[in-house]
Parts: sequence; C-alpha cells; structure tokens
Amino acid sequence: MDWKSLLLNRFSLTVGVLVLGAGLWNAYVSVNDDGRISGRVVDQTGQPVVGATVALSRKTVSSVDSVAETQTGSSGEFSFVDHGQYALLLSATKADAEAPRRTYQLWFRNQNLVLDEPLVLLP
Amino acid sequence: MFLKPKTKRNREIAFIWMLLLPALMVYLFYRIIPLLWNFVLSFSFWSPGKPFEYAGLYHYEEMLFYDDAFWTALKNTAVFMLATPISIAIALGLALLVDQKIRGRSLYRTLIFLPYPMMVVAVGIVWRWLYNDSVGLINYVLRSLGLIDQPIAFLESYSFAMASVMVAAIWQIVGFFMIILLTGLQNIPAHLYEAAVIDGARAHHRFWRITLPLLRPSIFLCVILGVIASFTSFDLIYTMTGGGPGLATELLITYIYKASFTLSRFDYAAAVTIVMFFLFLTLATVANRLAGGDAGKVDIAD
Amino acid sequence: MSLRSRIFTHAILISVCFFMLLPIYWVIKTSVSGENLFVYPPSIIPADPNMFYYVEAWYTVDFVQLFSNSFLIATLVVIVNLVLNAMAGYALTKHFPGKSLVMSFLLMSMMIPFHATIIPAYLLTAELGLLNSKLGIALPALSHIVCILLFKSNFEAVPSSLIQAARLDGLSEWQILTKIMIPLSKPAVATNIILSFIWSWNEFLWPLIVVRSPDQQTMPLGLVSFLASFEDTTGSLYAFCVLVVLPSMLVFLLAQKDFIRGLTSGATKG
Amino acid sequence: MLKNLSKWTTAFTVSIFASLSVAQAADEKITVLTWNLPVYGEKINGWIADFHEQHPDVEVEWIDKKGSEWATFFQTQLAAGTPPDVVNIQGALWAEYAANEQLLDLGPYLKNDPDFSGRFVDGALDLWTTDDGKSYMVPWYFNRTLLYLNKSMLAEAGIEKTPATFDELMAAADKMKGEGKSGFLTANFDWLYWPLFKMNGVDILNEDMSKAAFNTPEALETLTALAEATKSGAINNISWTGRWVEPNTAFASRNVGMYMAPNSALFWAASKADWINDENVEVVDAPGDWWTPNHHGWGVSASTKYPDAAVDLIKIATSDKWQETMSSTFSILTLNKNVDPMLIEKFTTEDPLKAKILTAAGSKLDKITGYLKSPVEARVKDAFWTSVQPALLGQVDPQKALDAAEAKVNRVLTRR
Repeated sequence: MDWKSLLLNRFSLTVGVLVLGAGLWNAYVSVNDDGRISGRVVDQTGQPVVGATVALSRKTVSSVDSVAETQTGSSGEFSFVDHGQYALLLSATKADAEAPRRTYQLWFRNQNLVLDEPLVLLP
Repeated sequence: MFLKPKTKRNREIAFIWMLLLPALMVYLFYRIIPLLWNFVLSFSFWSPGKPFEYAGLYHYEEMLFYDDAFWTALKNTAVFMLATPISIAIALGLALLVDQKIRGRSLYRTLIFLPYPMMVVAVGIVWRWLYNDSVGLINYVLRSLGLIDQPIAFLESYSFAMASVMVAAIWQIVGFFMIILLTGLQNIPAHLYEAAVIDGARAHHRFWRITLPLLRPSIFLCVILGVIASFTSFDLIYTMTGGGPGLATELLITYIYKASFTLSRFDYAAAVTIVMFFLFLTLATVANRLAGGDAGKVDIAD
Repeated sequence: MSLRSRIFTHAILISVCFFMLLPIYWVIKTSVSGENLFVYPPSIIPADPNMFYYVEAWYTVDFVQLFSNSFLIATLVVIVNLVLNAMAGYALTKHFPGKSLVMSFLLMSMMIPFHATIIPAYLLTAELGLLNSKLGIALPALSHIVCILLFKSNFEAVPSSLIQAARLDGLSEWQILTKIMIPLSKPAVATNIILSFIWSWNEFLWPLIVVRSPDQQTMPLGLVSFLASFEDTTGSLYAFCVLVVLPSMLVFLLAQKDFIRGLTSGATKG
Repeated sequence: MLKNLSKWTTAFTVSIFASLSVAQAADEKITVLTWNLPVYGEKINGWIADFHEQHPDVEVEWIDKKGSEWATFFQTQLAAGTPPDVVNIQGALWAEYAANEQLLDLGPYLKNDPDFSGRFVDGALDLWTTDDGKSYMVPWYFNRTLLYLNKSMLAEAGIEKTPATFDELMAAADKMKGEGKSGFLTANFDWLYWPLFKMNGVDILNEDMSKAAFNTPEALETLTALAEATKSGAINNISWTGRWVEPNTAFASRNVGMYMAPNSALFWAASKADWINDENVEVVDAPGDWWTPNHHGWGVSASTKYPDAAVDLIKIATSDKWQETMSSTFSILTLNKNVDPMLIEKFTTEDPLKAKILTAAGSKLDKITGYLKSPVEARVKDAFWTSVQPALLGQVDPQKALDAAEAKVNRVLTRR
C-alpha cells in the first residue's frame, strides 16, 4: 500500500474532512465569540428610548435566570459583552412600558449578536 | 530422538495455551467467577455489606412454589425468544431477495442493516415515542388509514406490549441476520443448483433440499447471536416498558435486575440467574445437536 | 428474471427499507423541528427546521469529553479484541489436550447473562483497582466468543499447503499467525472490528456502575443523564440521540463494503 | 519465540494499564451522590467552594445518577464497601439502608447544633425519624400530592362543589368523561395513588407493620369503583400505566378534569402548557386531606471516614443561602423555615397558582399516608402493585387481586 492509497481511501478522507470542518468551524467561532450583543430600544412610534432597562436572562429547565442588566444610551442603544450564553432572552422596561421577552438562539456559546430589529416598548 | 519431539510437542502445547490464556482470563473473570459467586449466593442470605449466611434451598423453594412473577417472567422470556426465529425467517426472505442480481442491491443491504449499529437505549426511546397513543406516529398512521377508531396505547396494554417490544427488537436485528444468511447463501456452490435444475427440481425443492441444509451453520450462528441479543434486550425492555404493564413484558433478565437492585434481593436474584443459566445451556445444547453437533464449526464463512 | 418478478422484488425491498428507515427519519425530523408532545397530527415534513437543538445538546453535556471517552474505550476494545480473538482462534485450529474442554468453557460463558453478574464483576474490578477507569469499563468486553469462533473458521479455511510451505521456509508459529493467517482473514478482521466497536459503543449498564466521576462518562451515560434532565420531550434529546448514534453508523457505513464483501468472500479461500 | 511473545504481551499490557488506569482517589475525599439532578452542577460546585473554606484539605467528589439507576449504583457501591459519604435519597428508600445500619444517625449532630436542627419546619425531621427516635436524614426538598382541578371542565360538567369524599370524586369524574376526555387522573409511582384508598379508610399495613391491612371490604369497594371508572373512561387509564411524562402530558393536554400528583409534576406540566395558570386551574387537597410525599433528604453513610465533614457539607446544602437557590431554581419547597415563606411570597405576584400550590403543599403535614418507614418498603410496594395493577386495568377480579396481594405482602413481611 503506497502513501497515495493510504491517504486517499475513504477512511482517511472522511476523518480528514471531519477534522478540516471542525478546524474551520473552531476558527470561525474563535473570531466571533466575544459575546457582544448590541441593539436598540424604541417606543411604539419608533423613537429611541433613553434610559430603559434591558435585561438579559437565560432559560433553564425549570426557571428563568437573570444574567445581566444594562441601561440604554442616548440613542436608545445598549450592549452587553461576554454574555456566555448559547440561548438567551432579552426584555426591556421603562416605567410602565415593557418590551415583551424575546428569545434568541445562537450557534455557539458567547456568539456575537447584532439585533436586526429593535426592542419595542409597549405600554 | 525420543525426547526431542516430546519437548517440541510440549512447547507447542505451551504456545497454544499462551495464545488462549488472555481470552480465557477475560471469561474467567467476567463470566465464570461471577457465575460461581451467584451459585454460592443462591444458597445464602446476603445483602450488600452483610456476611453470607447459609440458606439451603430457601430461594429455590420460593421461586418454585411462591413466586408467580418468576413463572410469568419465564413464560415471557419464551415468548420473547420467538423474536429470534421470526427475525431469522424474515432475514432469510430478505437475503434471498438481495442475493438476486438486481439493481441497487448493495444499497438495500446497507439500508436494511442500518438499525443494527444504533444504541439500544436510543432505539428504546424512539420506539416508545412511535408507539405513544396520543401523538405517536403508529397510531396516527393507523387512524388516518381508518384501521382503528380509538388510539391504542401499545406499550401500556396487556395485549400489545410484548408484541410491540418484539417488533422493535426484530426491527433492529433483522438486517444483521440478513447479512449473515446472505453470506451463507453466496457460499453455496452454484453447481449444486445447476445440477438440481438439470434434474428437474422445482424452485421450492431446491430451497428445501439444497439451500436450507447448507445454510444450517449460518442459521445456527443467527440463533446464537439471537440468544445473546435477547440478553442485551434488557436495555430495550428497560427503556421501553420497564417490564410493565403489570408483568406483561417482564423477562427473566429484567426480573433478575429488578430483584437485585429495586427489591435488593441479590440472593434470590442469584438463584434465578442459576436457573436461567441452566435453561439456556440446555437450550443451546439442544440447538447445537440440531445444527449438527459441532458448535465449533459455527461460523460465517463455512 | 422476468420483469414482473423484478418489480415485485423491488417493491418488497423498497417497502422494507421504508420501514427500516422510518424511525430513523423520525428521530432526525424531531431533532430539527422539536415538535413532539403537543402536536397532533404530527407533521411528516419538519416545519421550520433548525439546528438549535443540536447546539443545546452540545452544551448541555460535555460532548467532547463523552465522545472521546467512548471513542478511546471502543478503540481499546477493538484492538485488544483483534489480538485476543485472533490468538485464541488460531489456538483452537490446532489439536491439543483439553481442546473440547476449552470449547465447552467458551460456549458456556456465552450463556451467562452479564447483567446478572454485575456485583461480582464489580468487586473483581475493584480488586484490580480499575474502577472509574477506561480500562475497567473495557475489561469485560475485551474478547467476544463469537469473534473467536469467526477467526477459528476463517483460519481453518486457509489452505494447509500454504502453512506447510511457510513452515518449510522456517517461519515460526507466531509468524505464521501474523504474516499469513491474519492477512488472509480480512473478513474476520472487518467483522470483529465492526461488532466489537458497536457493542462497546452501545454498552450501558456496566459503565453506569463502574464510572463514578463525570470525566469518565461514556455516551450512553450522557444519554441517560440527558433523559434525567429533560425526560423524553424535547428536540435536544433527539438531537443528542442522533449524535450518539452517528459514530457507530459512520463506522459501519465506512467499513460496510469490507464487512459485507469480506463476509461473503470467506469461503472462496477454502 | 515464546520469549518474544511474552515480552510483547507484557509491554502491551503495561502500556495500556499505564495510559488508561486513572490514579485512585486522593487521601481525604468525601463523595456526594445526588438523585436525578445533573442540571444542578453549578450550584453544587458552589457548595463545594463554601465547604472548602471550612475544610480546605478535604476534596469533594460529586456524582449524579438518574432516579431509575440510582439504586443500582448505590447498592453496588455498598456491596463494594465504598458507598458515597453523603447521599441524597428519595422517598422511603432510606428506611432499608437505615435498618441495615448503612446510614449514620444524625441525631447527635442535630442536638449539638441548634442552628442546624432549628432551620427546618416543625415536623419536617419526623419524615425521616424512626420509631426508636433516630434521625437518619434531613430535608432537602419536598413535594407532595395535591388535587388539581381543570376549572373549565368542571364548569362545563356543572360541578360547583369541590369533591370532598371519594364518592363525590368518582361522581365528578364520571360527569366529566367524554370523547377524548376523562374526569380523573393520578400519578402512580411509589405510593402516590394511595390517598384514594386512605380516603376510604384503608391502610397498607397494620400498626406495627407486621401484616397487610388492606384486604378489607372498603378496599374491595374502592378497587372495584376505580376499575369500573377506568373502564368507563371516567378515570384516565394512564393513571395506572404512566410514569411521569405520560400523566403530566395528559393533564397538560387539557382533557383531564382532575389530576392528583405531586406539585413538581404540575409545575412540569405548566412549563409545557400555557393554559395551566391561576385562572384555569384550582388546587385543593384530595378528599380527607390525605397526601403522599415525594420528597428528598440528605443522609450520611455509616461507613464514612469523615462523618463531621460529611455533616458539615449537609449543613451547607441545607443552609438558607443554598436552599434559597434550590427553591427558586426548581420552584420547590425546602422545608426550611426561612426559605419557604420567601419563595411563596415571591410567587404571590409573579405566579399566583404556584404560590397557592406551594402554600397548600406546605400545610397539613400530619395528613401523610402511603409512606412506609419500613426496610421492605420497596418489596411491599412491588408485591402490592403487581397484583393490584391488573385489577385496576380490568384484567383480574378485584377480590382475587386483593387476596393475591395480601398473600404476597405477608410473605414479604415474614421472609428473610
């Protein structure tokens, strides 16, 4: 058996493809796993809300644990770093207004996330 | 002149034992010694952390005269073992089909074998859910075909539980048997058939006179593997029904497990083990006789 | 073969394959859709399939640890099985005093249900100091009698003229085994690899007893602890089922050509 | 040749041993065994950290086993003489280990540390106290059966009054049955169905637990009524066949009028079905207020080398700090005086149904039934249930089933 057939048989090929895939995936993950979340909070009319409390929590088997909280800035923006989750819940409140809890599922732990749609506060 | 061949022969014998010993050690440690332990235990009173105490035939009497659960388990085991001949019959049919020169036969072989490598615990989880009465696929299909009005709780019903478990067991092993039998089929020399055709033998004659007798070793291998599989079916019963409802799917092996670990009657379980061992041994001896006497010849390539 | 019987054959085989694949399909479907308990009628094609159940399964258990434990154990089992079974199989092709005793010893061992011997087996393993170790998990599976018999018959099929010639060339018995017998018994080797891998990979009760610390857990134990946290109602359980089953499937699919062809070509050497 | 072979074999063996055997445990180590809580790892690591502050030199090993395999593991460890030092045991299983002198009497520790013994709700410790006054376990978390009513089904059937007797319960169940609907459902593992018998005055065993006491005319009536109701569909037959998922799912599907089950079962169902809330579900005690526990406690193995350290770990596990975490993680009662009221308080606004359920679960602690502090509890249960289950499902005549069960149970009680 020469090196060519040793290298090109289906066992080595399968293992090779798997290892390569895992390597690429891990490379991608290590670039994108700073755990940054950024988004905005707006009111019903679409105006940014300043000073709303945004809560980041996670769902466990039997309860919802809160992970972190932050306040929105001058243009309604907020961000979290290093959230450490692979599935998370975001909700926002200000006074009586509340944005319904939204679930985000991620591909890997601590994945960066930019919210496409702002959280909308409803009275 | 006289001594030399003798030492040579001795050396050869020593070499043979060297080759055998490692494997035999595994069986000694993990089969025979535990069996002896069970044997001693079956005549004692014992529970973890306690000293042995002589019990005479207490446990055997219990088993024979007082314990109907044992007899139910024995009967269920006999029923469950029918799964082996059923699977062999189905596998033989399939083997005959995929032995023909048809397009895609290797794909068929692969697909039919595919369930065998699956983990039994996972198989149990999946089948339990397929059988579910409210959302299970099987009930859904039967209901949409109009075969039944009311959903059937297969695994919770006295009439269906055993059959349902057997279907899952057969599903898993039939592909494996098929491959073994296929091997046997392909090793039957073609000239035997040719001669039979010339003699004017019909297809079913050829099957009964040539195929089946020559397949005997392969079939015997299936039987042995079937018996072993019916031991490992512990996992299947355990995850699918846990022996229930009532004792409807309680097998000897699950009963031994339950007596040991749920009821902490290790001594009694040991007695059941010993009885089960001798039953299977007898069964194997009989099967071996039927297969032609030399179990050592059993193999895939003969 | 006539067209009609050909169609008939295909029809049967296709329906059998359908039946074989249906449960497998169902697991995969659920693992990507998660629909399970409260959905009736069940949908045949997953609505809104996604891979997030796999993400959850991956993080709920230490998948890499479980996988590498199981894999190391299976590798050990396969290698030792090949060595021990080939050796024992070769020994059994020879005539020696006590052979029939050994044969009945082996056949008897096959009749002893392992589940009934857990406690003494455990105590023995404890004596050896191998509890909670991969070797301890592997030990009872280090040889399979069926595979010994398989090697025996494969070896017996090797033409004796070949062995005579080798002896004349001055090859020792050991060299005959390693250089002639084993290379000529590829089917037995392939079968042994597949069977011992599958059996080791799927073993459940023995690791459950022997393993204490989480870092020695194997895949089936992971599956059971998964069941403990989720019961059988979530997509991630089925996703984990797929992950658990995949490796042994992969091993089979890769080796199946050798396995099936290997098995079938056994006798042509006789 | 031989030499070669043996050399080769030795080398091989040595190398696999070296690479794969794990060095045996460190000198000072205690092992904790939990029951079915693989998800609680983070918190348990928290205890271990707290424990290390007191005992920096003692290592802690945590093991978790699924409920169905817990006993298998524990018994094997007992047989090998290496039981985990600190064990979490469900239900009445502890009685067997206590009778075999495999558990440590925690009495002296409780006596010496008023803070330890004083942190539990009154009567909580009695759950694990034997007749001779020994305390083998302390509470970790507590569940008990309650009756949950599906309000809309009750209203539909025109039932206004909560059933207060067995007959009313059966009558109500009968009224609610219908196409795909059933009136009553119970969880059945352990003795969870026993309140049904107890509300008719039936006991499992006599006072000194030496004989079966259940073969009475009342028991026959109860059993016959249950079997008939099961046949007619008034009682969902999952009651007698289901384990955990099945009955919970059945109630969650909103087709069951009344459900008798431990509170954790309802919370589990509620997590799967949104309709289960204060508006749609009422919670009451079963007729006669009888309930059966499904509770967990902590004990220490008698053979432990470090009893003091083991007890210290239990003190941490049952401390206010960690029981607060426990109760809020699983919405469960801990039988800790300070923690339980806080949990209920928290739920009063957040989830009124949970608050109501937990309040009910923590009350009437003396109305316990179906809880045998007997070393042969598991065997009695098995003997009774395997005979009676077929009768409930209409396979066997009820009187015959009771006779068979009585004979079997009495044999269990007299044999060694």
